[in-house]
Amino acid sequence: MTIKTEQMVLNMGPQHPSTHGVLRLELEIEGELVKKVTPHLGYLHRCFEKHAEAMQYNQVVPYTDRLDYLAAIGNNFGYALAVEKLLGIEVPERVEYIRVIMAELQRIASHLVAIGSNGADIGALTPFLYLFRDREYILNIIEETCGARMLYNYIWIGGLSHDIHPDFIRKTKEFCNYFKPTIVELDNLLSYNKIFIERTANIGVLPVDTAINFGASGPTLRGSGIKFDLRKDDPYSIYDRFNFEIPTGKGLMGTIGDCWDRYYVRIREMEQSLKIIEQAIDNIPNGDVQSAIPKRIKPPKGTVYKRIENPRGELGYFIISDGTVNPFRVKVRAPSFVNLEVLGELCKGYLVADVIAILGSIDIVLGEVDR
Amino acid sequence: MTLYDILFYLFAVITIASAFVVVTTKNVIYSGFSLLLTFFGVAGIYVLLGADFLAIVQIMVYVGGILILILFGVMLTNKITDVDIRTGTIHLLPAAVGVGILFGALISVMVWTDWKSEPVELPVTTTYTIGRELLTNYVLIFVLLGLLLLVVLIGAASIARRDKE
Amino acid sequence: MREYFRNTWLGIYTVLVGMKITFKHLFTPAVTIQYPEVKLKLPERERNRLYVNMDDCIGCDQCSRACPVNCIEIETVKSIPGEDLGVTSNGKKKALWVTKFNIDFAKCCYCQLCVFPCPTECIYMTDVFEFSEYNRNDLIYKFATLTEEEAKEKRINFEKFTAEKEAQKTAAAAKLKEDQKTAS
Amino acid sequence: MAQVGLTHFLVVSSILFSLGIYGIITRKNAVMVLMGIELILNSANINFVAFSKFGNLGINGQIVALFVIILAAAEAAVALAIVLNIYKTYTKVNVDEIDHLKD
Amino acid sequence: MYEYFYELTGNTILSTLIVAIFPLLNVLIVALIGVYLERKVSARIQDRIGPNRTGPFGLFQTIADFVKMLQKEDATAKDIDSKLYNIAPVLVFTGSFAVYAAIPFSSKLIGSEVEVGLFYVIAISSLVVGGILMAGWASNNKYSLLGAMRSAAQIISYEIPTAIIVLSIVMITGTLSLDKISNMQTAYFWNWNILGGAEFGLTKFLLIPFMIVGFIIIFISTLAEVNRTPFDIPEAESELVAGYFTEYCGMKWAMFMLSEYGNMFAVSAIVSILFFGGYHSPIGYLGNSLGIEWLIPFEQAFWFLAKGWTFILIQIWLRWTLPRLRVDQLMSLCWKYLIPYAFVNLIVIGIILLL
Amino acid sequence: MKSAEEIFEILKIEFSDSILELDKDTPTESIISVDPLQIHQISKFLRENPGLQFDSLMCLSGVDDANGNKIKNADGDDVFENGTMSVYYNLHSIPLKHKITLKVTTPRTNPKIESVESIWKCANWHEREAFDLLGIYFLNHPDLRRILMPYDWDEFTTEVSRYPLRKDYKNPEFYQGMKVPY
Repeated sequence: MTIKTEQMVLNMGPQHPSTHGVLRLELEIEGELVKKVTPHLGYLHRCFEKHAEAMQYNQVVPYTDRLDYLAAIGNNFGYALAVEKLLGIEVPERVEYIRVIMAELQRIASHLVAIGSNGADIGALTPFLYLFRDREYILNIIEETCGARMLYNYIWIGGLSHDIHPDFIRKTKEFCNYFKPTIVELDNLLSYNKIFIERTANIGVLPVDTAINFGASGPTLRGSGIKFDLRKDDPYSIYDRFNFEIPTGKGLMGTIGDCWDRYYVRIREMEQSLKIIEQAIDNIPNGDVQSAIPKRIKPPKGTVYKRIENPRGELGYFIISDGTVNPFRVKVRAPSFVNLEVLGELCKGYLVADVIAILGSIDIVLGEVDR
Repeated sequence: MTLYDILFYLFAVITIASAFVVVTTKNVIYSGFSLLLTFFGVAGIYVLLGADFLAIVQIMVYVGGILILILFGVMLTNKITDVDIRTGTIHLLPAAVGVGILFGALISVMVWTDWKSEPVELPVTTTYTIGRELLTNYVLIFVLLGLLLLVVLIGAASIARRDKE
Repeated sequence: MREYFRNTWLGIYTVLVGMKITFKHLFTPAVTIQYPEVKLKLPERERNRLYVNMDDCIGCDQCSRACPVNCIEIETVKSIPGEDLGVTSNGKKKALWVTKFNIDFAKCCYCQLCVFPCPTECIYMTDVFEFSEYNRNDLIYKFATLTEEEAKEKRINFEKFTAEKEAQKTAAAAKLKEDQKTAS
Repeated sequence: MAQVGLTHFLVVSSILFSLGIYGIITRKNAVMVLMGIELILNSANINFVAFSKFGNLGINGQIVALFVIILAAAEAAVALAIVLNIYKTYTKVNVDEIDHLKD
Repeated sequence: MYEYFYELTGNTILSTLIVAIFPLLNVLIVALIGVYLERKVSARIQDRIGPNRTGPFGLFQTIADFVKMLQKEDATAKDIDSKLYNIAPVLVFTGSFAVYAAIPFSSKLIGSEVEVGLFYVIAISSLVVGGILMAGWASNNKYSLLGAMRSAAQIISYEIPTAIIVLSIVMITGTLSLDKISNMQTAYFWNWNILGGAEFGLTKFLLIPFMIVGFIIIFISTLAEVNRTPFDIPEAESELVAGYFTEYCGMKWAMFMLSEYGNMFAVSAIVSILFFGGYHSPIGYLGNSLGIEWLIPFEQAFWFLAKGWTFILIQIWLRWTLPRLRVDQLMSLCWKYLIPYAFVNLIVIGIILLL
Repeated sequence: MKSAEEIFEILKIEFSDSILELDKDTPTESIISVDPLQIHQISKFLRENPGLQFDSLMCLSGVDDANGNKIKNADGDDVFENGTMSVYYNLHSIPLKHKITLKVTTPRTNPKIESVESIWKCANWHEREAFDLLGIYFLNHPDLRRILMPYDWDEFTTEVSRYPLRKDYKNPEFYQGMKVPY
């Protein structure tokens, strides 16, 4: 359309139902056509990095929970790995196995929220609630082991806060069996729904080279069709022992790298996580989970950058130690923070409604963006 | 004073008062929405004149079509983010005088002419009669109007879409 | 053209599939519970409100130091000889009067870091999770068993004791000096 | 106030007509001029329908009114398209300021 | 109905008002029960329980909400255009309520048995557009404005497929009167228009598939006209917060909701009149077989309400199943799919009728 | 796949005077220190050289080194004098799977570093964050605004409480009439 209308600025957020938190998007629109998107952050800034400098190494762990509060175990995991690398300690086998299982459970839980809220943004509220029902299942399992539902403080430097609950293995297996038909149902209800496909396919196409240049990671990058997963490409913990696939966007319903691909990668990733859990759950060796926890954490001088594959992408901890009990500098390379930067690039030339779909498919957590 | 009379005066007042607002208010949006009331009042008058089909066509075409078109026109050609849309007026006084004279002349013609003012018996089923007439006596005009509407549709779309070079 | 009819068909078909699924769910039992009446059984490791068993607390301040948000506030007064503070359940002898043991639950982040260092296992997390208050100050829980007066008394006692001890010390020192003087 | 008859309708129609003329003359905004034209068309329609009830016109009056409504719709569509085009070209819609044919 | 009250009161105005109260009551009841059903059905679909605290099974929840709404402070934003802002909800409600004037609830309970009832219903519902535009404009909120513009475009576009399908029904029945259309489908359900109408023969069987297509099209387009999911783009919660009524609260907001539920019932009623025999029973009347004359209008009202509520339930069911379309897809659905199908349908029905 | 030493050698040959040193002492990873005003050129080389192909900037972290000597300024606040600020670039190559850490150091007063935004787009927000929290100016950055802190933070604060991640940061008393340490 070439009818010239006035450009107007639409402030989406900080109070808006579907900006996934207190994000403010400044949309410059012409009619319904988006010309420019400027995200404004910082409404949830809680000074994590400043706080961390005043904490001892082990006291930082509860703070990392609050970054990506939908995948708190991943945050603990990354931080613990980084400090362990600084300290140069090895953790027992049992700890590694439990960490991996927990992280994969958490990945499923986090993807459930991501998929559900992506659907809810587009208007399908029912799948959202079904997915939350399934997420409760996971949260119950984790709660039984570590006592909290969201902010676990579970993975400690050199170990775990608790050993797994006696029922853990049985319940996790039950969950795996329960969850597989749910994915099929979700596919039928939402993924292959014509309206949903119309809303997401060919929308917000992110080419591979742009994605890499913008530093996108996780499902956002894999949706563009590149097989890059830190669990395979830069293996940490014991991920190299498991056999799993890296799902990528194939452009089944439209162009490679569109919203539907990003969405679908998450669903397929949940299946792969189930596969990892099934491989790991029977092989947990016996042992003590707290034996390797150092009494006093005082790493030598040095810097470390450790990254793991969090549900939202590459979560990196850059830690500088000056040889004291407090970290000198902790910088979090938050996947949502980096992925959100792509938004401005993706939304150009789409409609206001597409901005919501694209934002939902990028899947940000404001706790992590603002830190 | 029968119900018929009451309804007539009601609709007449609605029509004239809102038409007055249409031409006098400075706010374009107000006149747009007053126009809605005017059309509605005119539709009421049609009903009183026994033209129920026409009244509904009036509502459908004017309220549902033309008015929305005009409102869209207003919104597309003004700064839509202001609540007040002001519009200027020109030569108010000469216009008022001229229109006053015209109005006087019209009224005198209307009132003093000896019209044949016996109500005729219109058919109760106006829809049926109009339909019959349209497809018998007026069939050429009917078809031509259909063509005209098609031409207008295409023409309006092409005019509005013309790119500014 | 084929695409057109395919779209139409897919549109209708997928909608019907979705409707079938939601229709099935219309008759599945609800998964939610009626919260205040029905409550979930919480696992035994549940991490909610902290509780301090003051009988066992020896006032060592380790929990306060472990806390990442500084929500535990402890003040202690040393006991004077002759006072019997009792023993903890694992047989440790107490040596400090805990005059103040406040936990501010508005600050607490329920991380459980304070529980692990406790030598007598007297601070632990309970499964009480409903403790909302109208006033923020009501969220400061005071666990110390001593009353204000008792605490004051203990403090005065201790000061008196230290003063006495000081006096004794100075007296002894003076005496020693005297003795040395006389000896030399 | 006698029994409502033909004259009443004619008076309403002529008031509406005069208001429409007034609107066309005094308004600057092209859209407002269009509104004045719509008022005039409506007043004409009232006349047609009134004569169809009271005069010799019969159902033909209503049919003519119907044609007028259709023409009004066509006219409004074209007029608004032109107004939009003018707005695109001049970024203003005041009729007295649009005074050159080609820019 | 009107005659009955006219005899009772001897006053035209009073009896008109009394007759007008029934649809008003119906709108209120539809809104109350509709909101309750919406909550309950959505809860059941989502494996929840839904409201169950106020009264048995939470039945009084919507009444409690209504009372709350009445008490609410009428908070308004500072820079609104207060005149239009206050008129808009009334206009929207008027538009959706005026539809009820022509809807026959039973053979005796019709507000006004007009000759052009069907046409009237389509025309008067466009009054809502004016109200919506007014609300969106007067709120001085960009979300409201966008919602209003979307809504106006949507309602006007979807009137076309509706009108075309209505036209095909008019071709079969030969009348615009809703009462007459209902009466043509009397007696048993095989006389319904969706099953080819009252006559027997080849025409009836040829018509059935096209009537089903027509029913689907008119159901979709009326769904869009009343802004229900998947066509709730004007009030798309995740994009435009609440669309044109973002800035409204309290009773004015309730007016919009009333009109939404009133509209839902109205379009359900239209669909059931056009295709499902209106107020006529599908299986014959108890009053006829028992010989109790006065029972029949009540039975008719029952069947009419039952049909209306069935369609409302289907609307609710659809709402909680589907995501919503985007605004341009909505338009392309209308112009590229519904209108061509409706046209072809119309032409084929015309040919069948000529045979 | 190249080790840090090999990359250092390649860089040393290409940019002899802007590559400062290779720090191998840290227990975890080797760090190449480079000139802050040449970082753009070096980055471009790192990204475009077919043998290196560092196509992804994993992380960019500004650090206040807190060296230098502590003095009291006019208001009686502790500040550092003659210290330095550093920025660490963690690079990664997706096709070749090697990693490298670059480090640039710049004086504490008026710190200036070349922006690498035109090479890796994701540096945009990282650099804004470093500017926001540490006050490091990135030359040629297209949009150097605050990102996490309020845009009007400067108007309400003094020198010492402008950049919160500096080690000598002190909370301001008030921000827009609100008491800051509540």
